[in-house]
Amino acid sequence: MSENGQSVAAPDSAGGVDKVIDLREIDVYYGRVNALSKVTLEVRQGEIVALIGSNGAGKTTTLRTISGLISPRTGEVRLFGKTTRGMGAAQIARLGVGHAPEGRRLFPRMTVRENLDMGAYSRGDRAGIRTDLESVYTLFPRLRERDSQLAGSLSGGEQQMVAIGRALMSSPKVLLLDEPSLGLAPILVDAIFEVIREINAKGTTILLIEQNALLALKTAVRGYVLETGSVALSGPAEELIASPDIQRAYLGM
Amino acid sequence: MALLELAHVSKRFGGLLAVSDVSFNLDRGEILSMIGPNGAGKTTAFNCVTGLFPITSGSITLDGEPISGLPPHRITKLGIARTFQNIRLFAFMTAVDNVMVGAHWWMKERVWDGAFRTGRARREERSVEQRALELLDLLGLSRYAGSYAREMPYGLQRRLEIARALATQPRLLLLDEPAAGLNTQEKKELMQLIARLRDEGLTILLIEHDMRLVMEVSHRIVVLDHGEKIAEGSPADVRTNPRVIEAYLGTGASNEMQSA
Amino acid sequence: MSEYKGPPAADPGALGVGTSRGGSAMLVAQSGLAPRHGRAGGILGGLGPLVRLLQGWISTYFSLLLLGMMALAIGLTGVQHGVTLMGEQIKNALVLGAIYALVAIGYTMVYGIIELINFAHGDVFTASGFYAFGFASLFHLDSLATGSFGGLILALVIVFPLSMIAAGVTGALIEFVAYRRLRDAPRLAPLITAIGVSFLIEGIMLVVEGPDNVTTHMASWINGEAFSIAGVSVGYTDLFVIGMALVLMFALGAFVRRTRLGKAMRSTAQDRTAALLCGININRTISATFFIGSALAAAAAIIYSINYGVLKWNIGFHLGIIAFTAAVLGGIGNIVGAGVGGFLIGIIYVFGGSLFGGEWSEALIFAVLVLILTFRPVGLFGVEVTTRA
Amino acid sequence: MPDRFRSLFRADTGQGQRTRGNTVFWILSSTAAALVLMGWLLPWFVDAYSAGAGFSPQDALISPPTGVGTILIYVLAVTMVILVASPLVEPLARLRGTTFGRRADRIRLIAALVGFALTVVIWFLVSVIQEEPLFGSFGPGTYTDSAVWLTMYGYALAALVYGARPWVVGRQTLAFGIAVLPFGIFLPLMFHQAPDFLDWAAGSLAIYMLLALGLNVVVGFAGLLDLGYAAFFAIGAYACASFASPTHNIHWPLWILIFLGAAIASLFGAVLGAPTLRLRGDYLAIVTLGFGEIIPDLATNNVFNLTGGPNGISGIDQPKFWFLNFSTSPRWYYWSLLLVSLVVIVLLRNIERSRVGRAWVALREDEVAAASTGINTTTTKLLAFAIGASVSGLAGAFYGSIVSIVSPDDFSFSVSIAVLSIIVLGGIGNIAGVILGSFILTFVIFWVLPNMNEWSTTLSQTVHVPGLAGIDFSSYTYIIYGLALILMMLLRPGGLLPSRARQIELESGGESESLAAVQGVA
Repeated sequence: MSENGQSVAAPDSAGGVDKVIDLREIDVYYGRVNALSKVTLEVRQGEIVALIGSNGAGKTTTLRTISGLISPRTGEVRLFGKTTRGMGAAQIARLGVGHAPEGRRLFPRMTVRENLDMGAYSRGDRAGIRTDLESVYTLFPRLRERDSQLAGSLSGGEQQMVAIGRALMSSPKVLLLDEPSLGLAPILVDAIFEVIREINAKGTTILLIEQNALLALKTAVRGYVLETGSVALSGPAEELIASPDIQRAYLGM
Repeated sequence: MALLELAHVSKRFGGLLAVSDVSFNLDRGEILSMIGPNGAGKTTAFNCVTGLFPITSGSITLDGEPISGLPPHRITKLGIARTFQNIRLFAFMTAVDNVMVGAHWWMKERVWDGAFRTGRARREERSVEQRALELLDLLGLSRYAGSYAREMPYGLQRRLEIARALATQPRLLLLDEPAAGLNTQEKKELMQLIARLRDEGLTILLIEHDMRLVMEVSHRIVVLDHGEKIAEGSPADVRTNPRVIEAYLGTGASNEMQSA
Repeated sequence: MSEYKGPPAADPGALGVGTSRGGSAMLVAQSGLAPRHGRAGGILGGLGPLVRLLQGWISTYFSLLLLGMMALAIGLTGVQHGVTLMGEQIKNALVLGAIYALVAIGYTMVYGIIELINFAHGDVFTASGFYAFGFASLFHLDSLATGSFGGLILALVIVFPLSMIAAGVTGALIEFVAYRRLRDAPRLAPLITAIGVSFLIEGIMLVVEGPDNVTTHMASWINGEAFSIAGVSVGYTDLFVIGMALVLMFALGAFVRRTRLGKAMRSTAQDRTAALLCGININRTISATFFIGSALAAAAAIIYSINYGVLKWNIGFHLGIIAFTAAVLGGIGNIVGAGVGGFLIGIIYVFGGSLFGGEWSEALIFAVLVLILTFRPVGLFGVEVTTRA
Repeated sequence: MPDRFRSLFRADTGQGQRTRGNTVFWILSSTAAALVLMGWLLPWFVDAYSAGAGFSPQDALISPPTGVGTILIYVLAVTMVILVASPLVEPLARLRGTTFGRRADRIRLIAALVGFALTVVIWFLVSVIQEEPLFGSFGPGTYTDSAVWLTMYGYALAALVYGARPWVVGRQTLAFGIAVLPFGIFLPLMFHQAPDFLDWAAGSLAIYMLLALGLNVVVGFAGLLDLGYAAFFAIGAYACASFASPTHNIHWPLWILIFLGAAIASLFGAVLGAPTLRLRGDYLAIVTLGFGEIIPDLATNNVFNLTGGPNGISGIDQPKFWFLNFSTSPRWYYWSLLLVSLVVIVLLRNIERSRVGRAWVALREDEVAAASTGINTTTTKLLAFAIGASVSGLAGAFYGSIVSIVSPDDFSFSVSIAVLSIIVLGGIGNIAGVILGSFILTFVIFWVLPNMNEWSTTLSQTVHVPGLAGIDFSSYTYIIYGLALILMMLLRPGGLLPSRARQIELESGGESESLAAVQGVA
């Protein structure tokens, strides 16, 4: 079960510390099904990176691998220059990875406020938590109104806000967003992406999965295109938008 | 008269109105596609039609008979078969057995026939198995007939699910994102398959994200957003409908679309 | 069982079998395309809406129906046997209910967090009764407790925490050894393991403590009559038992609502993945849940010993099932609900017994369980939280 | 190293033909060894029962009489050592990383054939020709014939297993059946000198095997956990007791009662199942558990004066047809149970492979998909429940007749768990596994444990350790059930003889939600 033989133990200096996320040739299996094969991907400090691809291409799996919900069979996940091998998802979360997962996954029988509090679960600084709560409320004023409502009873858009807000409450250095626009009205989608840019402007690195490829690439600096579990294309966002392949496959018909 | 008719169908989950007052008809021999962003309520609508979810209000009729409130297996018996978005095969049954389960409801074999292996049971088993193998053959799956569904490649699993649905002898086939995760070649084959099914007389209701496939095979398209129907019409109408472009195809995407 | 007899030509011969070589094979069975008439249902098809209406009605008013029946039972007892006996029975019901309540909380917590019926919980109850008995005889607490009021308090202060910790460790150990590895297995596997653990603990107790009743002497710890109403004598034991149960129940409820660990438990119960992403160590949280649940079972066991004075290797099993019924009645996962459920089940058990005869109490409890699960699986106080599948 | 350990206990190691699917091979090979060993040691044990059996092969080895026979016995001893040692040596060799070639199989085959031939020859010489000088001084009948049967069967089994190893590994179930069936048929002859062993075989092994076969339909095929299975057993037994005893003055023959018991039990199965089968799996478990508790309760409370209260019903008829007098020897019960079991096995196996069997698997794997494919989930589950219950009712009718007195205590929760342990141990969903499981577990629980009391008392007198006397080993029953359930689920969830699909299924985890959960009903 050891793959140390072909380890990729490159010294940290090679990538530099500004590589926030660094996936090196990861292979992920669900049972016998190969979900990701040899995916290599990096996100640098301060970037917004978009991950696009059709349903089932492995985008969500990639995020789940980064946040430790699944462990890769081979290859290595490095976060902030350190390997995450042997770490659990909870530990990785405490490293400073905020993950707003697919399907939002709120705690439905807890209030909005409690959900946000859970995001700050592993933090000790009360003052910091309070400021962050304030800033989440500033980002999403609607949540302040719904403060004591059960999360399960919110509308889709509000739930998405809670999900992002909860991820922000851990004051993450990097934020993983899995389809933030899912099921949202167009106006809300624009608003959410506005917020995403705002969060990024404050210094949080963002890795984003988005169905609406054009919107995603317009928001992002760089992009990766996944196809059936491996990276088919990658590069600066403008180049990807301009690429005829992408246009045909993802930006319309 | 339409084959399937949804009239003011709504489905509520707690505080969430997943499908809201949706009405549309599906005529015999037609391919109707449902499109819309993820979470727009398309799959929920499917689940309502196939009896997995009881609907909150409205009515669903097949051939003029109300089917809302019937359990899923009865709806299958009335002639609606489906596939699932996240493939739901019987993972540890062989491909052939998976298809044979599709024949379950119309097989005449009773428990005692099976227990005593009566001639009737054996004959029927054999002919159903033949039919299953034939279906596998027609769908290009015969190589995998004896392997567990779970061991098959992803794309073929999708096809096996269609084979299973066809074994139930449906009049109406509901396909939930059949092209998801398929490569270009497989998508092309899927398109041919859908066309062939239509030619053989099957009515099809399709949920799909791949616009090229949708535009090519559908007679009509229904667009859902936030559980509501925001547009309905021919592919040409829908692709130029500004509401659809705004809600689904992306605000900036209209240029590319017109050029396509 | 009448079934729709298939499409008109579902005959094997008409399937196009055998023609496949000729190239005219069809994907779509043409016979299936013909119109299918008649509701596919059988004789009961027409009754469907009526049954559903009735079922919906019963589900909605289930709580009222149940409470009404209980009131009726209490009233009938009063009419039949006089008010004194009725009062006596109410007292008994509350005492019994207090024990069920504490045990039910353990079930509900574990089920709430990992969706497992921890069959071993009832046996942890018995085992912790024996722990308490062991500690009491080890430190010679009997003479202490019966000596003076101060001695009693001291004895309680020693025996409660020690047994609760020992039981808690037992519970957490069970989870670690038997359940943790099966957390993602199909549900059948941990359920079978839970039965196994239950039998293992019972077997060990049978070998160690023997097949007969064991006198714990604790019945002599607290004595005397506190007051009497309408001829019903209420002892200090009764007050102690009920009071203790209420205090522990509400203390735990507050703990789970307010503290960090409590929140971790609730969030782990609601969505394990999301809890992980929030940085919660779910293994530790689940261990803590088992610890607390088992500790409460220990409290219940001490209370039981004080009230009844005897233990037996297999009492926990039946008591456990009844307590589980209480947990289901209160809405699984709901701590205060389980407590209230415990008291209600106590009433049903005692008054059912006094109406139909004691030998029927248990059958009655199971009947109630089946009724709840059939008509109101979310329990009396549960709210239907359906999420999108 | 751990991996190597694991490969010993796993059926499917994926290392090619030689190591694949060896479970049945190992079981049969060690059974053969055990039988040969038992044949040799039996005279020591039988001594207690049949006075005068003064000679055994060991005696010939320890204090050799004069004659050619002694040489034969020595040769026989060598073959025995080879057969007994091989199931131990081969895994040890595998632990060290070396594998045995075909040659080892051939040596063992030759040993087995020689042993078989010699056993026949010696038996022939001793009992038929009575050539005493050959063997020194012992006479016919002293070479106890139970021992001969066991030894011969052991050698024959070994010959089959080693001679046809690839075939045994390739067609496990068939091989298992061919090996076990003669044992089942000849068992009363092999152990005729140990009548209580025959009691065990009829009253425990056969009954529990039937019960386990029935429960396997519910738990193994349909994937429903039924914890109140003993209730149907009780119903069958009480049906038999009521219709064949002086209590109600009805005396129907057993042949009718077994069908009656099955019918009544399946009726109860359907009645219980109808309201509860829509429940989720774990709720179903606890409801059936409740049902299993209520039925003995009803019997204790003497409902409608039918059940005789806590004392139960006694004086149940034991059938008698001309020369078949069931009350004289349990062997007639044994053989009729064997016949019934065979019929049940064949029928269940057919059902498993028929339309309904497929539907059960489909339900087990994905209830939602099954319902959407046209399977009526409720009636299909109900069918499993009813069929399982009917087998149990049948076993109950036999049980009542065998023990001739039924009381509520016979049907406690531990009976349900015993049956569950059997299928978990043997292999959930696999009929061959269930048979194996019932053999192992009933042997330990109903034969070894009760005898242990006596053995340890005897031992305490011999070695003068009073602590060993009077230990009630039967109180360890619960511990054994518990450990069997826990260890199997943790280490080998498919059981000793896993059904292939079921094993991967239980090990790989991941489960789809039930239909009721999706529909928001439960």
